[in-house]
Amino acid sequence: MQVPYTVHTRSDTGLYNAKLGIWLFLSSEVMLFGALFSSYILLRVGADTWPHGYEHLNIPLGTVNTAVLITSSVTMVMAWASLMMKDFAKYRSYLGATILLAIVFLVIKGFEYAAKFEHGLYPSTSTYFGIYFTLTGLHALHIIGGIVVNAYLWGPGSKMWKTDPERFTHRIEIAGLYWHFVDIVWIFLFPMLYLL
Amino acid sequence: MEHTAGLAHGEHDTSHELSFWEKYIFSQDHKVIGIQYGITALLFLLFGFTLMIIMRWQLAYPGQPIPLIGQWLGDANAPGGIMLPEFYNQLGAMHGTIMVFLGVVPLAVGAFGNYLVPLQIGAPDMAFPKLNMMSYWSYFLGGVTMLSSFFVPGGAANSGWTSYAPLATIATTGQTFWLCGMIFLITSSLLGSVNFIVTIVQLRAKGLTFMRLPFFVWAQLVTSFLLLLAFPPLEAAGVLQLMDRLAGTSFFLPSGLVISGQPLHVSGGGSPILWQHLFWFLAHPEVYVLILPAMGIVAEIIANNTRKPLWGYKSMVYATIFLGFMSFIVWAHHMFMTGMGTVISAFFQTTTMIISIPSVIILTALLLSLYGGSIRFTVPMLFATAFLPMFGIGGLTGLPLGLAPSDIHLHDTYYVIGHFHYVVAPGTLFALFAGIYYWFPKVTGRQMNNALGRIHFFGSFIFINGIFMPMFIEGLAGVSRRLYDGGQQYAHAQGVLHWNVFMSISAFCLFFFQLFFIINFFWSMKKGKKVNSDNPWDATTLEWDTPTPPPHGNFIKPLEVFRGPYEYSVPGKSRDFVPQSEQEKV
Amino acid sequence: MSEAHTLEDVKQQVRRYVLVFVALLALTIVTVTISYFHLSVVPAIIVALFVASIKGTLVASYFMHLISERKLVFFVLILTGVFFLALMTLPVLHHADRGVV
Amino acid sequence: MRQFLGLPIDASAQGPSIDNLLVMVHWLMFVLFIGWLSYFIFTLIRFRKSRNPKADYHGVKGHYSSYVEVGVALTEVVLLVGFAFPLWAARVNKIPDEKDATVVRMVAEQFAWNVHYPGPDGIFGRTDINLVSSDNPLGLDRTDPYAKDDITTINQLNLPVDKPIIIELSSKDVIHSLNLPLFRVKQDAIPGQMVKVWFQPTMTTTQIRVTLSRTFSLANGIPEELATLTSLEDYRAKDSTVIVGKGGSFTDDLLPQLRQAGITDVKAAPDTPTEIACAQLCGLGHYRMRGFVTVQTPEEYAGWMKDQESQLQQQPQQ
Ligand code: HEA
Ligand code: HEA
Ligand code: CUA
Ligand SMILES: [Cu+2]
Repeated sequence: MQVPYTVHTRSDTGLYNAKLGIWLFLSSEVMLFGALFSSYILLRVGADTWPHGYEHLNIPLGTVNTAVLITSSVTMVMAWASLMMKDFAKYRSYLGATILLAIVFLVIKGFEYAAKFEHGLYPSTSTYFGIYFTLTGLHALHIIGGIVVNAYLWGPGSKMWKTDPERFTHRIEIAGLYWHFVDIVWIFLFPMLYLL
Repeated sequence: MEHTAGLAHGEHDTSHELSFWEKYIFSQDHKVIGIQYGITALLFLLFGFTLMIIMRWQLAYPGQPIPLIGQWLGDANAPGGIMLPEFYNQLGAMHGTIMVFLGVVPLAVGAFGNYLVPLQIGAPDMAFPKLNMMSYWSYFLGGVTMLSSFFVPGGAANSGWTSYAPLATIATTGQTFWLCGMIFLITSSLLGSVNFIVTIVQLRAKGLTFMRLPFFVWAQLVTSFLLLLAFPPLEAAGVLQLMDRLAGTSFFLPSGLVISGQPLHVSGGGSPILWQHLFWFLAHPEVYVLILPAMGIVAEIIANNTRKPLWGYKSMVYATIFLGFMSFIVWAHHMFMTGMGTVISAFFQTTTMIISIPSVIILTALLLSLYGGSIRFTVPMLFATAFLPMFGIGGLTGLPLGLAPSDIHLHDTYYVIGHFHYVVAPGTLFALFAGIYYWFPKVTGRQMNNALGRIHFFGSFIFINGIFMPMFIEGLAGVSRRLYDGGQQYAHAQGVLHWNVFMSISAFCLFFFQLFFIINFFWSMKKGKKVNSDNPWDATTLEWDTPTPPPHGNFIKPLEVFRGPYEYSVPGKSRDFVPQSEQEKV
Repeated sequence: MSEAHTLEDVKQQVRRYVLVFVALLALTIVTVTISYFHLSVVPAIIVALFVASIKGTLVASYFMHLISERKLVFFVLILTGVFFLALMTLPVLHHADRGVV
Repeated sequence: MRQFLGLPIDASAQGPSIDNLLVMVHWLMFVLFIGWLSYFIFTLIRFRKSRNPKADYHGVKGHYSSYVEVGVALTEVVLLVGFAFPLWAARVNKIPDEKDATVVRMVAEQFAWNVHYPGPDGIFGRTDINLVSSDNPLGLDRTDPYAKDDITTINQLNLPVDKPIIIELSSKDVIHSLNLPLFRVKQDAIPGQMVKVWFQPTMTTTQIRVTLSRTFSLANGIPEELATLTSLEDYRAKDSTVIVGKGGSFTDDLLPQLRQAGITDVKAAPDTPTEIACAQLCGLGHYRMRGFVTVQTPEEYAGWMKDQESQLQQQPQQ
């Protein structure tokens, strides 16, 4: 038994299954982060005082991290493009770079967290820090998820390139879509938490 | 390649033997997963009902020891068999949660949807079989988490199925379990809904256009969108409440709380109403998740048992889509009493009235479908016909709740309880029973016993009304819900309190009549009358084109669809039904 | 749609990725720089969200290929967008309480 | 229809309009349901298989159902625009001037209603959560000049009749809901927020008792229900000593005396018909979070106020 349209696109919808699937999944993620953004606005508007992000957070580190994540998005899409050009070795290095950049992002985030804890700033300190830790924490979980998936596709999962290159390319595209979404979330989180 | 790709090879496919585990436990076959969902959900329904039976005892005979099981409930819950108020609140919260999230949705979507959608659209399986399996196991974990919460100190969650903050924030550990359980359940629903939408959009058989889909499939499609887009906000809310409970944040806690005389030391600045917004942003669409699949089932059964096409199929489809859409913008009708201004309440009252129109359209279409039919009162049809007026009562009583000024008197009274039980119990549950009786032969190859089925129907019909009808009387008299003693304290409740006994006895009788179903269900699996055709009901939709029970991969011949789903009694045909896949002779 | 790509297409796309990348970095610097001016609340929010939206759109359009995506995907996204907006009205609803409206 | 619905009596000026809306919606529901149900039963009987062996492919023709649907929609529009919107607006926007009204604060807590009157100066004193203690549940700061004369009660709300009442409602801990069923008032009490509700009682509690009173025959002993009610008037023996006084209860041991006095019928009513209920789940004591409203004539109310004030004077001031 074989499920149709795992590899080829269905002519009337123009999509293969996983492509539609990932976009639906991302839609639900939009609603997840949307709810959190909207909670953030609600709480901030309702608060008597709300600190500016730049008073508490390290903007240079945040900026570096933004650049790191954007770069990882480029390497991700390059990994896919390499597969499209049938260059498996290049694919490997690009995806490898993506994974490394993601790890760098987490390490920097870790330093930021550690610095906060050292100063006795915890989620319970204020609603601002509550939001900061919850949103960045949830985002970090998404990063970790992405690392796991990408690591699989870099390592054991890449065997599929030999047996079913087209499907494998699809997988990278899907993983990429997810990864870019995580990037977009950060693109909004960064000004929201650090700059405003 | 385009359309026949991936059709099952039926028998050929068994080349690779599946182990017991792969076949029954970690199966990726949508039918096995459907059955797993079904059995688990039925057990949860029974469990949720049992919780309510215990509560109904307390409501009828407050402070009297619970017979039979009273002494097993433990001293922390019911010393000497007499229920404590804490325990009553746990039972209430868990009844609501279990019925909604672990019973009806998994049965309607997980079981019926999983089993039937691929069959009805002529697909070999769901689009992502592995995700499908993960979805079931995530549900299972969620269920286990919820059940285990009864055994933690302080017992299960006790802040209502709505878990309003700050009550839920300061509640016992059970609430943490509730939140974690919900996160599993939400994950399960999200995986499931992605899978359903992709399956329905991508895997339809050749010729099966959207307007030829059985109504049941449409209902599942819209339901999946509701789950996909409405659940994440509750997940967000769940994460925030978990943070409040575990990390000491105060997203839902305002400053200046004094709990039992002691100032609460939190940073404050949060909003209790935020939780309600996020909760109802899910929970209103959720109620249509409870009803749409039920309407789908009823539509299939009515078409089959009246032997005529559904009246106004297209308007039903559009109404369903519209209903799904509107359900996202009515949520605050649960919050009229939180201090809402004129403009906003006007908005939500209006959307609430608007959303009643598509329901009226669907109900009317189903009702008119009966006209001119040749109605067979089979057991599934009995349940399906009873669905109509029962849903009618439930839906109509939604109207006074939807008008804010009349909701002043009715909000949080038994009227609300009556309203929604009419839609979910004699409504959805009846539809689900109808579905079980109707598709049982496809799944098992055997019919369920007719006589037992009829006893089950009439017993259930009478007593379920006996439970829920008096709730309107109590509600109009002003009796609040969630009262441990059923309202004994209150003078305004005195005149209607005697109904509590009547309702409880009806509930016990309802429980008794479910035994006929349980016996019938298991007995018929082994001993029921064998069906002598793959299509025992002479039905038109594709699921009846498969062998019985359908093999792995479902269809053994390539499939093409030539017509709409309900071509019954077509003039000039010798038989009174024309299957969707039957080729026109040239 | 990926089947339709020729090698040339892909090469051209790669050039585009690099451009987008540069634009994203530039915008990041812009938004950070602006933040050092400590604008008052409303313009600050508008500018920050405006820049973030441009960046998000760039990523979505080019890295996620939305610019050449199928109708169906847009349908899903538009639907999500509508409900997302509904979610965003939530704070408005909340603060437009009794008496205010 | 109002009788049929079994609504409690109306004791506020707002009540009848709410009841009116309830009655109208229920008429709509009733007509729709009966109409639909008759049609439904008719089709089930007329088109059963034995009566109609061959189904008709086309079924119903014509557009009557659309007309009905349009009719339903129009009725809903009328209910909304004609009744629901204005009623709600009157409730939340047209809060009467504080000068003409009695203003009371109520602070809910697990599981009691704290009532706070501003006292003769008409100004509420300062409260502070750090002052909360078991004998100062509101945390009222008695050192504040405005607080000196403030009157507080627990679970007892006294109100004058025929005067607008404004309740400033909030909560100390979790969400509660102030429910005064006979006055058709319901409003969530939300911590961190203060919401105003207003209404105007039209009957005193005594009048309500009279309205609710019923006559019971003593022929077969004390009826079970009578045991839960209290007397509306004095029942005296031949020597005019009181057997059961106004507000007293009928206990079984009084039966012989009542019989001896030749009393065969008695009038009784609920002792506290006007009560405060909590309508929002607020924890294990939610079911018993009951308070009392006593609506009094202006004179009685003023007298009660005086009593409270003099009691306050006698207490040692912190
Ligand atoms: C499946 C579930 C379901 C469905 C379908 C509905 C449908 C509707 N609901 Fe209900 N509702 C709930 C489940 C559901 N509800 C639950 C669970 C709660 C309580 C949650 C809690 O607080 O715990 C609730 C609470 C609730 C409230 C809040 C009450 C309060 O707390 O004060 C309101 C208010 O507007 C409301 C309104 C409506 C309306 C207008 C509809 C409309 O969609 C109904 C439209 C339908 C009709 C108008 C019927 C039309 C049919 C006929 C006229 C035909 C008759 C036919 C025959 C006789 C054959 N509901
Ligand atoms: C889908 C939702 C659903 C369903 C189906 C039910 C079904 C029932 N409910 Fe429930 N109920 C809720 C959702 C539901 N309820 C919610 C959300 C609340 C509010 C909770 C809160 O306050 O927070 C509530 C509250 C609630 C109350 C109010 C409690 C209170 O306010 O204090 C009452 C009181 O009588 C009640 C009664 C019943 C009864 C008698 C049934 C009966 O209809 C049950 C009928 C059950 C069956 C008929 C079981 C069928 C299953 C089988 C026969 C199993 C077969 C098994 C195998 C074959 C293996 N419910
Ligand atoms: Cu206070 Cu319920
Ligand atoms: Cu609702």
